[in-house]
Amino acid sequence: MDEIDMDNEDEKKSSDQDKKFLNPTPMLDELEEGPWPSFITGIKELAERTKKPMLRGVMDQLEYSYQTRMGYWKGGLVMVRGYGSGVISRRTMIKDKIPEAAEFHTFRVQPAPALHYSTKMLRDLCDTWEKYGSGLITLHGQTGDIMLQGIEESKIQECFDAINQAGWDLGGAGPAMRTGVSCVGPARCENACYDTLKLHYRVLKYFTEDVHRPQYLYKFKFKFSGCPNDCSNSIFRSDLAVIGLWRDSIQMDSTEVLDWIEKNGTDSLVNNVINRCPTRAISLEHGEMVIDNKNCVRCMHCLNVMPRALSPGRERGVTVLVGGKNILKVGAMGCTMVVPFFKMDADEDVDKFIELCESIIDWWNDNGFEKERIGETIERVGLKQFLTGVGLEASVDMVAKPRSNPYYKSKY
Amino acid sequence: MDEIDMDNEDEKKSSDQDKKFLNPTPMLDELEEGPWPSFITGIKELAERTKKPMLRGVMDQLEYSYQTRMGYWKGGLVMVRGYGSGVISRRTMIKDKIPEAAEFHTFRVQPAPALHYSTKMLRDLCDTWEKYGSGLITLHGQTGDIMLQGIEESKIQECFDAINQAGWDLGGAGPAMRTGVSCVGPARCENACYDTLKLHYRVLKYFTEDVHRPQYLYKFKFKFSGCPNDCSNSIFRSDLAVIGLWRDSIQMDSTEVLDWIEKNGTDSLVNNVINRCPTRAISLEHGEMVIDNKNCVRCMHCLNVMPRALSPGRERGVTVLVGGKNILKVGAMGCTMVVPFFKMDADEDVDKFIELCESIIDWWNDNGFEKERIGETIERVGLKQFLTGVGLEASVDMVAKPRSNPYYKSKY
Amino acid sequence: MNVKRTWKTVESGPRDYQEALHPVVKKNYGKWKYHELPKPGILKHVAESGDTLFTVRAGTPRQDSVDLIRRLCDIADKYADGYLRFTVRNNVEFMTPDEENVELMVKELEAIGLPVGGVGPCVSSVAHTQGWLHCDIPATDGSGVVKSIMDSLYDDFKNWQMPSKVRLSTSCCAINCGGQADIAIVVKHTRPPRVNHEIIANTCELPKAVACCPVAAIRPTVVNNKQSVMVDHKKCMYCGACFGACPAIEINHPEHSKIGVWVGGKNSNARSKPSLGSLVAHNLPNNPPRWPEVNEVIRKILTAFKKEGRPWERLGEWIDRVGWKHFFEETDLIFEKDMIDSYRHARTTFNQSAHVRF
Amino acid sequence: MNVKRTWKTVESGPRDYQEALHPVVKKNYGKWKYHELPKPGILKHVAESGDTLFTVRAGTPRQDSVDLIRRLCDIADKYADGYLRFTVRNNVEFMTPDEENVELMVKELEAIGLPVGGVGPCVSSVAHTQGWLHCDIPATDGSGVVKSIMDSLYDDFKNWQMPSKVRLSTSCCAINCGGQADIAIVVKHTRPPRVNHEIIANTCELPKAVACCPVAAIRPTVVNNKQSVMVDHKKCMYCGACFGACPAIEINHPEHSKIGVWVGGKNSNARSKPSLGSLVAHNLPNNPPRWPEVNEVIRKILTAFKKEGRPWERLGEWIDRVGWKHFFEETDLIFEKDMIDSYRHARTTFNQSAHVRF
Ligand code: SRM
Ligand code: SRM
Ligand code: SRM
Ligand code: SRM
Ligand code: SF4
Ligand code: SF4
Ligand code: SF4
Ligand code: SF4
Ligand code: SF4
Ligand code: SF4
Ligand code: SF4
Ligand code: SF4
Repeated sequence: MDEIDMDNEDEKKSSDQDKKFLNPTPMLDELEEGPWPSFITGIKELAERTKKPMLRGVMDQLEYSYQTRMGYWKGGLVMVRGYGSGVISRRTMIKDKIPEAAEFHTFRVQPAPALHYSTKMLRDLCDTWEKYGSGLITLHGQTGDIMLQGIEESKIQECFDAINQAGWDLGGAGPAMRTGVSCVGPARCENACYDTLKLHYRVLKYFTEDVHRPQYLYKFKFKFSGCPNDCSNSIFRSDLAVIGLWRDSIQMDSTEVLDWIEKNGTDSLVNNVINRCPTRAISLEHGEMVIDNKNCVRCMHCLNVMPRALSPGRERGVTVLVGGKNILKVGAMGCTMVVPFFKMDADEDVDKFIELCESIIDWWNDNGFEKERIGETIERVGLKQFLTGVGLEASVDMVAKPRSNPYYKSKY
Repeated sequence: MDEIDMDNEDEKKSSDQDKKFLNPTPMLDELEEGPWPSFITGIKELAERTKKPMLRGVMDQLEYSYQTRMGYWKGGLVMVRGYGSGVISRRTMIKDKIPEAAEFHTFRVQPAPALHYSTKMLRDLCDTWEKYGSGLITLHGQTGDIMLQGIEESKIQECFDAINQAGWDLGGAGPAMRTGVSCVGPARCENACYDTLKLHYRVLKYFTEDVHRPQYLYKFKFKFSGCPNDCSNSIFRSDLAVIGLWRDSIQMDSTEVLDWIEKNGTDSLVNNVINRCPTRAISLEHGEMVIDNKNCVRCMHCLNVMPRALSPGRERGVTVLVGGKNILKVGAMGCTMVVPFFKMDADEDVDKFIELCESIIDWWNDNGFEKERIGETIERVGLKQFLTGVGLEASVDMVAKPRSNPYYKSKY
Repeated sequence: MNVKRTWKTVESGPRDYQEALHPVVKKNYGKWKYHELPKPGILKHVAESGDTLFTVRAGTPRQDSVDLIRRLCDIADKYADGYLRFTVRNNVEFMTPDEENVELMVKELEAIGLPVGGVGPCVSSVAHTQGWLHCDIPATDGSGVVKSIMDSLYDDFKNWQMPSKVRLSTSCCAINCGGQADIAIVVKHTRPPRVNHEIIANTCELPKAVACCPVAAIRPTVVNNKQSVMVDHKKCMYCGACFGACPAIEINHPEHSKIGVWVGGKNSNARSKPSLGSLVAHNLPNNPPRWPEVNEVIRKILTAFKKEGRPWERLGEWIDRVGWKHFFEETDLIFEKDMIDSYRHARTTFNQSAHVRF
Repeated sequence: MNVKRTWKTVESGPRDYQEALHPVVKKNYGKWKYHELPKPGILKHVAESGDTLFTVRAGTPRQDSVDLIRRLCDIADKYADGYLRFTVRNNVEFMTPDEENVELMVKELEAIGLPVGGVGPCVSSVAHTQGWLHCDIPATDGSGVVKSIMDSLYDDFKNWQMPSKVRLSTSCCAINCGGQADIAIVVKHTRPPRVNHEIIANTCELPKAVACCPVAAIRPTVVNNKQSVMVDHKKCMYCGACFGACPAIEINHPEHSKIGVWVGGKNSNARSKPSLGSLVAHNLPNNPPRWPEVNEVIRKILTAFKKEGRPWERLGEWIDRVGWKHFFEETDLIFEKDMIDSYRHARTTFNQSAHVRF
């Protein structure tokens, strides 16, 4: 290849470029290589098809970010009528450089629990969004929202009215109740110990007012998992984790156990099941598998390995944990168990649960500081004080071990 | 039994009493019942034989404490010439009630490492102590001192001169280097990985000045254990714990292993040895016991169960841990490993070790607050800062896991 | 806003799920018996009724265009009775009772560039954050890092080559919206924030800026006769909490905002309790567009895990078994002083025992 | 002090041990091969040289009279070549290479009232503190509590009835000079301290009293026109740190200084790492001369451990295996809210998981 050829190449490229709606984005283009689906390819395709200047602006700014290794969005306040949150406002800091990136606001929209869709729902949403917004959608945000990314302030109310009319509502932002997350649960999973979708739906519906109008000390997140596998990542990522479990014995289908052993061998039973039980609650007796259910901590492991042979017991419900969050300021915190078992069969159980949640949130708003997550409040004020405040029984289930220091005020 | 008889009984008792040197101590007398050797019986016998008024005073006050459930000693300052500590001063708060308890000072005396005695040494000590003091001796205090309990201030110097002449010296008290504790180690234990007695002796001798003249921020304690069984309780009870261990492989005598299995059965090998290894470093291969020494954490368990078959490796030394203490103020703290392995064979190794100890103590005195144990200083200032300050290498052995938060100042 | 409003807002909260459920799901709701994993990317669920439901799972870019979503709908209409769902890890799932639809869907998905996989003992999609594309405080790009990593782990997504599930997350600032994961890739600042005294004098309530710092490193001060704040460099530990809270404070830096890698985070309760990840590599350059240094670290970690992990053993559980010393040796990563915890409950992470491996 | 001094102090530090070692010990120093436990109270050590050394261990009151010590010396002279030693748990040990001396010593020891035992899987003597007999801050008596407990556990000292070693400690104030143990019996105050304003005005440096409190509950104040301090009852958590540090402050109380029981402390590194004890009973009356309520709690704990513990399993390891819930059920003790940690690293003791036994 000689120099002249190269020049030709360049010319060819730039003349190709001329036909393109988008400006060159050499760094971003490198993200089009490789087998994993490329978000850059997606945005480029969308931009070239729709010719929306906002998308060109966003690509220009993103390229500039890649080149300078800095971000250029700033936040602000954009709202739909009557709401105090749900729209994340983004305006460029470098409007003089990239005027097309002037506005890039985002709707956080609450999907159906466990992220189920009919194609009709989704297609309608796409159409509306393409009409008013950029056509770019995040499925889904880490807090479980559909994020409709990129709209101008002037179109926000109209767009919202349209999606709201189609059955959608906004999710949380700011010091408010946030959108919930639930695992697929009873919809498709044999491990579900309660109806995660229904509870998610009922609870978040109940707190809708607090989702839309931030009036808490800080954010508050629910996550719902049907069993301790915790597919919704509730322990470190929600303020209130609802995890399904059972109180009686693991259900065992002896024929299936023998089948399993026949297929996988006794060695595998010992190495992959018995030896992995955290409390050594399983033993091998005369070639058979015996579970000491009093000693089982409902970790799910043996059920996971032998899903045909073992299932959760019949007396099902949830355990309630409070106070998880990630790293900011104090370091990550795991939710702490505060109700070992809560029945969740009837509608009244759900009502009672919602009552409990209300008193937990009230206690927090009464006892917490501004910008303090409930886990931080409990750490500062004390778990005992929390339990007393909310009216919960203390139990040894709530601790890994009783205290090792005598530094407490006794009541007697 | 009629009333007249009872009167006679009472009279008899009180006439017995008349012959006694001691006043009645009805509550303490209850501690003479039961099979365990009674300290009350001992003190009474001693008092009746020696007729020392101080002992009568002490018994009277102790009885009074039992009745009122309060203590009545107060501290103060009593010293021998040239020393700043080593004598614990006790005077009664209720001199008007019990004048004979006026003084009850105590010598803390450093015994030989690992608490070995010849009868000659002990008899001489008893004789001197009976001459000047109460005749009551605590063998031993929790920090390892002989405590000669009960002497008047006026006799202290003379008594000290006498025991000092016989080869004894005082132990620590106050913000000073304290008396050390060492396990029986090489004197009688096959697990000893270094000479606990010698190291104890050399180190405490080196720091004698600091034992006698309190000049630290607070107390500082050494404890020496020959192996991780830690018979000197070093982890929670010393500021600097020296624990013997080995770096190579456990020595295994195959014949003895087979013997053991023959005697105890394979079940016992599996249940009591293999299954108890904390890191599962032992396996059963073709009926034989195999240790994965890279995975062994030197916990001692398998050696404890099979002392004839297993012994520590040949490349022996110590691990050094810093910062243990019990509960006061901050809650109990365990020593933290700061030197995973330190050779301790030659005399020069001991010299180097003493140098290290000096720089640790210097760092503490430079960086700590008044009345702050070194463990508290490290917790406040940071383990990394401690290591840097003392010039020690960081290693992952020093933590249970690397940090889970990003909140540190990086050096780059 | 002067648009004429024709619709009165209905504050309905979450979208109703009834209309979103596949009919076989609806019929067997809460009555599932067991599942099998017939092959990578495919789940088979069997109900008490005897009904069988196949699920095909595929990776997505998460930042989707309506075009892509419409293509997904096309596939769902064709093979999955008009329903689809997404997982908490941005994967899309199609369910069908008809086994023959499975392979057809796999083909069509691959045809539109979406890999089928993420089920069982493999690497699933990366929990994912906004980055330069949308957030107001990012030091790097979420989607770009993810794309770069998943290009390398493409085969590990599509096949069963791992001892067990491997979950990754990336976060474009130290806040870590991506969460705990087997391997978490998170921005790590290495310099204190800078204060723009102009902005602060004009816009900010000073007490807020002062209150946001967890170690009280921010103090009121006066600059050019105007109220402002200063950062005490001795105290500041580069957490960035002030940055999100106060518009006049900037901590991001093209050079000094680095990337750290954390391993052993676990959310499930299976076997061991949930656990936080631990820092094992830091000071990695923030190197767009392909972040090769980060990729290299992840490769090292997963190569070692693949080699040594046992079935059902999560990454952190493997390390618990073999020890951190072995982990660092095997991955060729270096344990540094800074990896010793120094924050609030640091002492509880120290080795308060004589247990040690040589 | 007007005694004429004839001796110049020799600051020799620890007593030299060479002259204190038994000749067989000296000969085989550092060359021991293994040990056996022939029967309760007796150890047999075998050296590489083939030499054998028998040890007889016996309990003592710790607060010994010279009379008792001389009797021990008599026995040592008769049967142990004139040497003896003590253990870290106040037991006395006699060593002899002659097996026939063993039974003779056992007899003589029992004759002077000292039980032979404390070796192997049994209860050893109690780590022991000063109490009313000598300390200036005790709320109870160390020796008295120990005597009462060991009367009950006499058979458990002399025989092998426990799954493994059981180590006890008592402490006569919350400072806990007795240390961590399988079962620790420690004073627990339940009221804030009282200030004697007279004393403080006369004797005390105020800053010291103020500085000693870990939760800043002590504040300077003025009483009767004199400088003094006051205790903020809201903040005070009854630790007693001020009591030892300031002569005008008194926390002990005949009624309100109670006794707590802590289980699962472990100092050795065998199997599990060393661990701190956990509170399982509190508010027990301080009830001299026999402390029956404390004794009863210990009986309950040891009965359960005897029944369920496995060989080599320490008390805390047993609880780890069966769970705290089971421990409380089996011992009939009651878990109370106050047993949830609320101090510095409390959060790290919470159950941050869904693991639970029913
Ligand atoms: C005598 C002894 C108890 C016994 O009967 O055996 C004892 C007795 C006292 N201890 Fe102790 N401690 C004794 C071993 C311990 C131990 C155990 C050990 O050393 O292994 C500890 C726990 C380990 C540790 O060092 O933390 C211990 C932790 C304390 C503390 C708390 C220190 C802390 O930082 O947590 C204090 C309070 C203080 O220092 O102000 C204390 C204070 C005291 C004082 C000086 C109380 C006082 O302020 O007057 C006691 C004097 C009692 C007396 O009348 O003799 N004593 N003290 C032990 C020393 C005897 C000896 O020299 O051999
Ligand atoms: C679809 C999904 C739930 C949802 O509502 O979206 C789901 C579905 C299932 N999970 Fe999950 N899990 C899902 C996210 C999670 C998460 C959260 C996450 O990935 O962010 C976790 C916690 C991960 C962690 O610990 O950090 C999770 C921890 C588990 C476990 C426990 C694994 C372990 O050993 O620690 C199991 C048990 C198993 O693998 O058999 C499990 C098992 C299952 C089963 C087998 C349940 C069932 O019987 O149907 C499902 C298929 C497993 C598979 O994909 O291999 N699921 N599962 C999520 C799919 C995510 C994805 O696209 O990759
Ligand atoms: C969009 C999203 C990341 C994503 O791409 O998925 C996100 C984005 C932001 N998060 Fe987050 N967080 C998102 C899920 C999370 C999660 C994960 C979760 O919810 O499971 C966490 C960790 C869990 C937790 O709650 O602690 C999380 C912990 C934070 C924090 C730290 C809170 C703390 O107490 O530690 C902040 C800082 C704050 O609140 O000031 C934060 C703040 C932010 C802000 C609002 C930054 C800011 O101050 O402007 C980001 C807006 C970005 C944008 O441009 O949209 N975000 N954030 C996620 C929300 C989407 C949704 O609604 O579905
Ligand atoms: C004599 C003494 C050392 C000394 O210098 O005085 C000693 C001597 C021996 N210890 Fe120890 N230990 C002695 C106090 C300790 C202590 C400290 C204490 O009791 O306060 C501990 C730590 C206890 C704790 O964890 O709280 C201790 C933890 C051990 C262990 C580990 C036990 C475990 O499984 O956790 C062993 C191993 C064993 O039992 O075989 C051990 C083993 C031994 C052996 C077998 C070592 C040997 O081969 O000679 C000795 C006889 C054991 C026995 O008594 O059953 N020694 N041993 C101490 C006797 C105390 C007593 O009179 O009861
Ligand atoms: S959390 Fe449990 S019930 Fe929910 S999807 Fe996961 S395994 Fe199924
Ligand atoms: S669910 Fe977990 S704890 Fe229970 S028996 Fe199975 S493996 Fe053991
Ligand atoms: S600590 Fe080890 S070396 Fe020392 S006596 Fe105990 S078992 Fe023997
Ligand atoms: S010493 Fe402990 S860790 Fe090492 S092999 Fe033996 S039991 Fe396992
Ligand atoms: S991790 Fe940080 S930069 Fe990324 S989305 Fe969350 S808040 Fe924004
Ligand atoms: S980066 Fe964190 S520590 Fe530093 S000033 Fe800001 S808030 Fe404070
Ligand atoms: S525990 Fe308290 S009362 Fe008892 S000796 Fe130690 S300091 Fe004195
Ligand atoms: S008892 Fe403890 S908390 Fe209360 S005032 Fe005294 S030092 Fe402070």
